[in-house]
Amino acid sequence: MAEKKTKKETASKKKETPKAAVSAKTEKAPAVKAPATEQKKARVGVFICHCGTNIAGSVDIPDVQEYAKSLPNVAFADNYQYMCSTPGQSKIIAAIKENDLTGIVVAACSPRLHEPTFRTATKEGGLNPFRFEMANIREQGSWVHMHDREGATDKAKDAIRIAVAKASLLQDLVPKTVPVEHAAMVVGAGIAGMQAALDLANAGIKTYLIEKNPTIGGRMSQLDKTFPTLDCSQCILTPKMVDVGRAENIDLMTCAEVENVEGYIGNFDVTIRRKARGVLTPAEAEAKGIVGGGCNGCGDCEAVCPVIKPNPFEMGMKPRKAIYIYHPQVVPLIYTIDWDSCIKCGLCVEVCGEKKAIDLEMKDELVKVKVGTAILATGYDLFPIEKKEEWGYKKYENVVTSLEFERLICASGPTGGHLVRPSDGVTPKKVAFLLCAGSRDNTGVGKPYCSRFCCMYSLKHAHQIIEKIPGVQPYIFYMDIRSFGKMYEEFYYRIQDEGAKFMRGRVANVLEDPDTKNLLINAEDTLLNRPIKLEVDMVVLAAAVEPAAETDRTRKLFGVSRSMDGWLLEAHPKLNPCGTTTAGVFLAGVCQGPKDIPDTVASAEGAASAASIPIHKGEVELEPYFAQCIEEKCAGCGMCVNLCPYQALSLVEKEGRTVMQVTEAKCKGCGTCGGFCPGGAIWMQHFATPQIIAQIDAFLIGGAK
Amino acid sequence: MPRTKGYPEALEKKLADTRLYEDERHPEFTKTVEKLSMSIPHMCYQCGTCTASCPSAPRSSYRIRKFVRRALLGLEDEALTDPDLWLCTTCYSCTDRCPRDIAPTDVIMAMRNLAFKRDIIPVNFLKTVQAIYTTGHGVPNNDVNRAARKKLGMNPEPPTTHAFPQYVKGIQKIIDYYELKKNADRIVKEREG
Amino acid sequence: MADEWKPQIMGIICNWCSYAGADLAGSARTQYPPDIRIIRVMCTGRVDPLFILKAFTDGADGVLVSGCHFGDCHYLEGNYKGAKRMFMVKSLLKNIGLEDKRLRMTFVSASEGAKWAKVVEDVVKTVTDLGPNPLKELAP
Amino acid sequence: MREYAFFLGCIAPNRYPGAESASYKTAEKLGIKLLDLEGASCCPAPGAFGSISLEIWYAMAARNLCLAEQMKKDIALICNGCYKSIWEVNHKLKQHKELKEKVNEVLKTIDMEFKGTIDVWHLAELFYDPEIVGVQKIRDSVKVSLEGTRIAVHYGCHLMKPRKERHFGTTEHPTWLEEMVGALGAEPVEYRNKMLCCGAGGGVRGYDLVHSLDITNEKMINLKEARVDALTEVCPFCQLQFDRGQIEIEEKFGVKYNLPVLHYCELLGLAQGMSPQELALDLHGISCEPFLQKVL
Repeated sequence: MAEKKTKKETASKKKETPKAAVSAKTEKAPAVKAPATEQKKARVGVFICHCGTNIAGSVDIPDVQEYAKSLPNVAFADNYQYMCSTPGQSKIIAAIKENDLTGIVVAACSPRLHEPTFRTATKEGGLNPFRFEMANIREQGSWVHMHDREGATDKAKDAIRIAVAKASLLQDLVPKTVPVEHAAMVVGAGIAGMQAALDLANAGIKTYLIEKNPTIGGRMSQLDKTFPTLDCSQCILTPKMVDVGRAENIDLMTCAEVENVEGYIGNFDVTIRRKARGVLTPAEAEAKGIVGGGCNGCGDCEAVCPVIKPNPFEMGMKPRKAIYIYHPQVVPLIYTIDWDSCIKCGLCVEVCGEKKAIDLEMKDELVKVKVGTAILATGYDLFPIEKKEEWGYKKYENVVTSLEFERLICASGPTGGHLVRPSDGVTPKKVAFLLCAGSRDNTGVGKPYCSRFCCMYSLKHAHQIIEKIPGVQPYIFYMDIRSFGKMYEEFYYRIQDEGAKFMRGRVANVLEDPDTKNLLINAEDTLLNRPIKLEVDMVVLAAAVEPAAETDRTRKLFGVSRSMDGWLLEAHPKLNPCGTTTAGVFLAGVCQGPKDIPDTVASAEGAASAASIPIHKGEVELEPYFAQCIEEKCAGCGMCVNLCPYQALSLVEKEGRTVMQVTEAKCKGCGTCGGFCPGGAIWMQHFATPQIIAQIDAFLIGGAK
Repeated sequence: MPRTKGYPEALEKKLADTRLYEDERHPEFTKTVEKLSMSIPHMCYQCGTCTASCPSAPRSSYRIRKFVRRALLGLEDEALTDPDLWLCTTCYSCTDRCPRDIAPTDVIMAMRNLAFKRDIIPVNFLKTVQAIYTTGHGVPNNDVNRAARKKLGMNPEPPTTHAFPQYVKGIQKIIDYYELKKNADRIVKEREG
Repeated sequence: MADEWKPQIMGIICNWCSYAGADLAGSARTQYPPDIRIIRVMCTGRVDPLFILKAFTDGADGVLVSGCHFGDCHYLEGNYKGAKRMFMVKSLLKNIGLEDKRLRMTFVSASEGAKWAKVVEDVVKTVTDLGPNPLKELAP
Repeated sequence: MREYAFFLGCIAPNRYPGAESASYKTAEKLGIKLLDLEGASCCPAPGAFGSISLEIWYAMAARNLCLAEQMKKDIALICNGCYKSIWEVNHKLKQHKELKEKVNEVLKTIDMEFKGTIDVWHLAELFYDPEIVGVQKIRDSVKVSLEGTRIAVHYGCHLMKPRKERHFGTTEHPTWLEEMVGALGAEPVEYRNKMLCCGAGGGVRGYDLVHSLDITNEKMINLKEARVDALTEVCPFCQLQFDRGQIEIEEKFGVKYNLPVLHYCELLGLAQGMSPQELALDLHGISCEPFLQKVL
C-alpha cells in the first residue's frame, strides 16, 4: 500500500515540479531557465576522488568507477588524485561542457567540507550549482572501514548510486540574498566580550554589549596578577573597560540578559531584558526630565544602607550593602540595588536627594534590537570543588579555591593583599597548591578535560607568596606542569628557582587538625616512590572550570550546540574555532573551551573579525532550501502551519480555495512541514520527496548486484 | 641477551633492570588482569592518588601505583612474585579516589588470582579454605563460645552449617569443582611439611 | 564470504548533529561495520513516515533515524516532531507484524563521533540478530 | 513486621554471640523480624577467597544467596565483609549474564540455581532508612539513654566502598552512623582520619599480623586523641580487629588503650534496655566495664 502510494506521488510530482519551481523563482533569477534543463534526460557525471591514499587506500577506485559507469543516467565517470585541487575542479568544468551533463556527483569527503568547492566548479562549468550532489566516501567510508576494503568499496558504490539517483532529479535553485543589518551584538562583557565589542566598534559597527552583572570586566577583573609577565590584572584591564564605556559605537547594557532571539544571519531580532537596577544613569535621568540628576557614583547611598551582604565579586569574603558597586573601578560607575536583600527603607533615596537617581519601584524592561551578527562570550565558572569531598573544601576553613586566593592576595581585596588564613587571620608559612583539582578527572564527578590555565596561575600564586611573605614555603602538587605558551616554560624555571617545591603526585585527601586548623596532606611523591604526609597552613585548590551557569540558556536562544563537556561547539575545532553551525553567530573566549587571557583575546579578535565580514559585505546568501506549496495538492488542512517552528507558513485564500503559503524569508528549510504533509503537497527544495524516494529506491532496489 | 653479550655476569645482572620492558612484557597479562578485575589499569596516568590513599603504603614498601603500572606494562613476573602483593587490605580508598576511574583494589585481586595459579599464596589464605571446607565457616565455633551461646539462651550451634551440617556437602562440592581443596592441601603440605 | 548474508540498513540522519557526528567518527578513524548507507536531510523533522515504510517495502533490513539531542535541534524542535513520528511508524510496523526493533531513532550530537560508531555497531547487531526483512521477497 | 533472612557470617555467631542475639532483639523492637537462614556458611571471606579465585568466591556466595531465594526473603546481615560478598556477588551476577551462567553451571552440581530474585541489606542501613525504621524510631525505642558518653564510629570499608558500586553516597565524610549513635543519647565524636581501614581486611591480618596491627594502632592513636569512651562499628571483623587487636597491640608494641569496642547492635541493645549479660559483653577482649559504668 504505502509503496504504491509513494510511487504514484513520485510520478505525479515529477510532472508538477516545474510549475512549482517556476512559481518559486523570484525576479532576481533570470539567468537559469529551470524548465529547459528539467525536461532534458538526466546526464550525470561522476567523479571519484582518491584523496591521496585516504580513500584509495581502502577503496578500489577503478572498480568503483567501472561500476559508476554502469549506473542509469550516468553519462561520464572519472577519477582523480585530489578532486578539490584546481586540476580536479577543471575536470568537472570540462566534463560538463564536453558531455552535456545535467548533474554532477563527486564521491570524496564530507559535503560539510567541500560541497561549496564543487558547487562553484559546477557553476563554472555552466550548470546551476545546486545540480551538484556529493557522495561521502571518506569520513563515512574509507576512514571508518580502513581495514575492510571490500566493505568500503561496496559502500562507496552504494553511496554513488544513491547520489546519482538524487543528482538525476536535482533542479536549478537560486539562493536568496538578504541585506545585513549594520549592527552586531556581543553577549558577555568579560575580557573576551569587551575585546570583541571594541574591535567591532572600531571597525565602524554599532555594537550592543550585553552583560548580566552590574559591571563589565568579568573574571579577569577578579584576578590580581597575570602570568607570566606579572602585570597587574586590573591595571591592564581597566583602560579597556574605560574604552568600552566611552566607545561611541558600543551600546553597553549591564544588568541585562538576552531574552529571545528570532531571525537569521543578517537579521537577528534580539529581545534583551534590562533588569531593574533601581538606579538611574545620568542619561536615563535626563530622559525622565531630571536635569543634572542620575547616579554619579558618589557612594552616599551605600554609606547609609543598613543591609549587609557578602560581595560575590570578593567571593563572599568582603561585605557589601544592598545598594552596591562590586569594586571602585566598575564601568559603568552606577550603583545597583540587590532586590533580594533590599528592605526598601528608603534611606538611600533620601540621601541621594536632588540627583533622584534611586527608584525603588523600578521594573525590568524589554528592549528589542536588530543585529546582523552576534558573538557569544559567556565565560566560565569554577567547578563546585566541594563535590570532590576528599579535599575538604567548604568543610575545612583553610582550604580555599584559586579564585578566593586571587582575592586574598589582591591589594584591593578583602585583606588589602595580605594573605591570611580564613580560620584565624594568621599569615600562612606553608601553603600547598593542589593542581588538577577536578580537572582530568574521569570519575564522572569532576571534569575530564584539562582546564588549561591552572598550572600557570598556580606557579604565579607560588611566586606571589614568595614575594610577599618572607620565609614562606609553597608546595605545588602536580601531575604534569603544562607550560606551553610563550614565555611560560621560562616562568616555570623562574618559580622553581625562587624556591617553590614541586611535588609530583596528586593529593589523595586533606585532613584537618581540629585544634590548629592546620591541614594534613596525603600524597605520594611518585618520583621518590614514597607516600608523604605534609602538614601545611593553607591549601589552595586549582579548581576546574566549567561553562558559566547561564551558558546553556543563552546558547539555546542562539541555536548553538555544545560539545560533550558542555563548552560551546565551534563549527570546526581547527579551522573554524570562532564560528558555529548557526550562520552569523560566533564564539569568543572561554565559553568555547578553557583559555588563558592571551588566547581569549586572540579568539575574541578572531570572532570580531569573522562577525564583521557579513556586516561589511552588506548582504548574505541564504541556501535556497525553502518549502514550497504545490497548490493543486494542498487541501488547506493547516497541519503544517502548526508544525513550523518559525511561523513561516500560513493559510491563504487563492482562487476560492484555502491553501498554504510560505513566507520565504522566515523559512529556514528544516522540512518539518514536508515530513508530515498528508497530501504530499509540500515541496522541500533540494530535499524533495521524489528525490529522497529516489535515493531510497536506488539504495535498496537499484543495486546492479 | 645479545645486547650485553660479552659482559661479565655481575654487570649483566646489574643491567638486567634496564631490559625489563623488552624481556618481561606480557601483553596477555594486561588483558587477563583487566578481564578478571573488570577494570582498566591500562588507563593509569601514575598520579599516585592510590598510594597516598593506601593504609598499607606508609608502613611498608607496598606501592599500589607500582602494581597498576606493572599491569599496564605487562610485567607479569615482577608483579606476581612481589610479596607486597599481599599487603592490600582491600579498603577501596584508592578505588574511590582514582581520577581515571580505575579500581586498583580489583586489579590487585586479579593479580592475586593469577599468582595463586602459580601456587604463590600465603598459607593463611589456604587455611581459611580448609576451615570452610570442613565446617562451612572460616572462623568456626568453639567450646567457650558454645557455652556463652547457651548462657544467652541460644542454640550452642548457630543455625548455619554448624547446626545443619548436611549443607557442608554442597560447599565441598563447589570447592571440589574447582579442585581448590586438593591444591590447598598440596601447597600447605609443601610449605609446612 | 560472498553468500554470507549482510544486512541492508538505511540511515536517514540530520545534517547538523548526527551527520557531523558521523564525520567526526571518520576523522577520528573510529571503525564500525560498513553495513549502513546514509541519506542526509537537514533535520529529522524532514523524515516522512512514508520514507521509512518505503525503505521496508523495498526490502531494507533496518532503518536508523538519527538527529540532535532534544533541546539541541538546529531548527529548535524538528527532532521532537521527527521522534514522535517514529513512534507512530514503530506501532505501524508492529501492526503489520514487522519487528519494530528494525527501526531505531537515536540522538547523536556533532561532538559524539564515538557514540555514532557505537550506535551503528549496535543497530547492525540488532538487525543481524533479527535476520533478513521478511518483506524482502515481495520487494520489486 | 518486615521479614528478612538473617545471614550470620562467622565472627558474630562464633565469637561475639551477643551481637547476634542483640540483632534479633533490637530489630524486632524496630519492626524487623530476622529469620534463620538455615545452612548458610561463611560468606565466604572476600579477602581470602577473592584473592584465591574470584570465580569460586562468586559461586560460594551465590550458594548462600540461593538459600535466601528459596525462602523468598531479602537478606539482612550485620557484617561488612559479608556485605561485600553477599551484596556484591548478588549485584554482579544480576548485572553480568555471562558470569551468572558460569556460576549456575557450578550450582547445578548441587541442584541449585541463582535466579537474582532477592536483595541484600546491611541491618544498619535498614535501621537508618526512614521508610523502614529511621533514626526517629530508634530514638523512640531507647530506654536507657547513653547520655554522657562520647562514642566514635568506625564505618569500615566494605559496606560503603567502592562508592560507585554502592548507594551510600559520600565515603569521605559520612555521618549517618553518627546520627544513629546520637539517637541513642550518646555524643558522636569525630576523630582524625575516621575512614581509615581497621587493617584486618584482604587477608592481611593472617598474612602479616604486625602490619595489620600497625594500621589498627594508628586508628587507636587517633581515637585516643579524641578522648572517646567507646568505639562502635557495624562489622564483627573490624570489631575483632579492634577488640582482640588491642590485646595483640599490647603484646607486640607495648601500648595499652583499653577502649571498649561494641557492635552498633550491642550498643542499641544496651540503649533498649538489654543487660550486659544478655549481650555477652564479657566475651569481649577489652572490658566494657568503664563504659558500662558511665551508662548504667
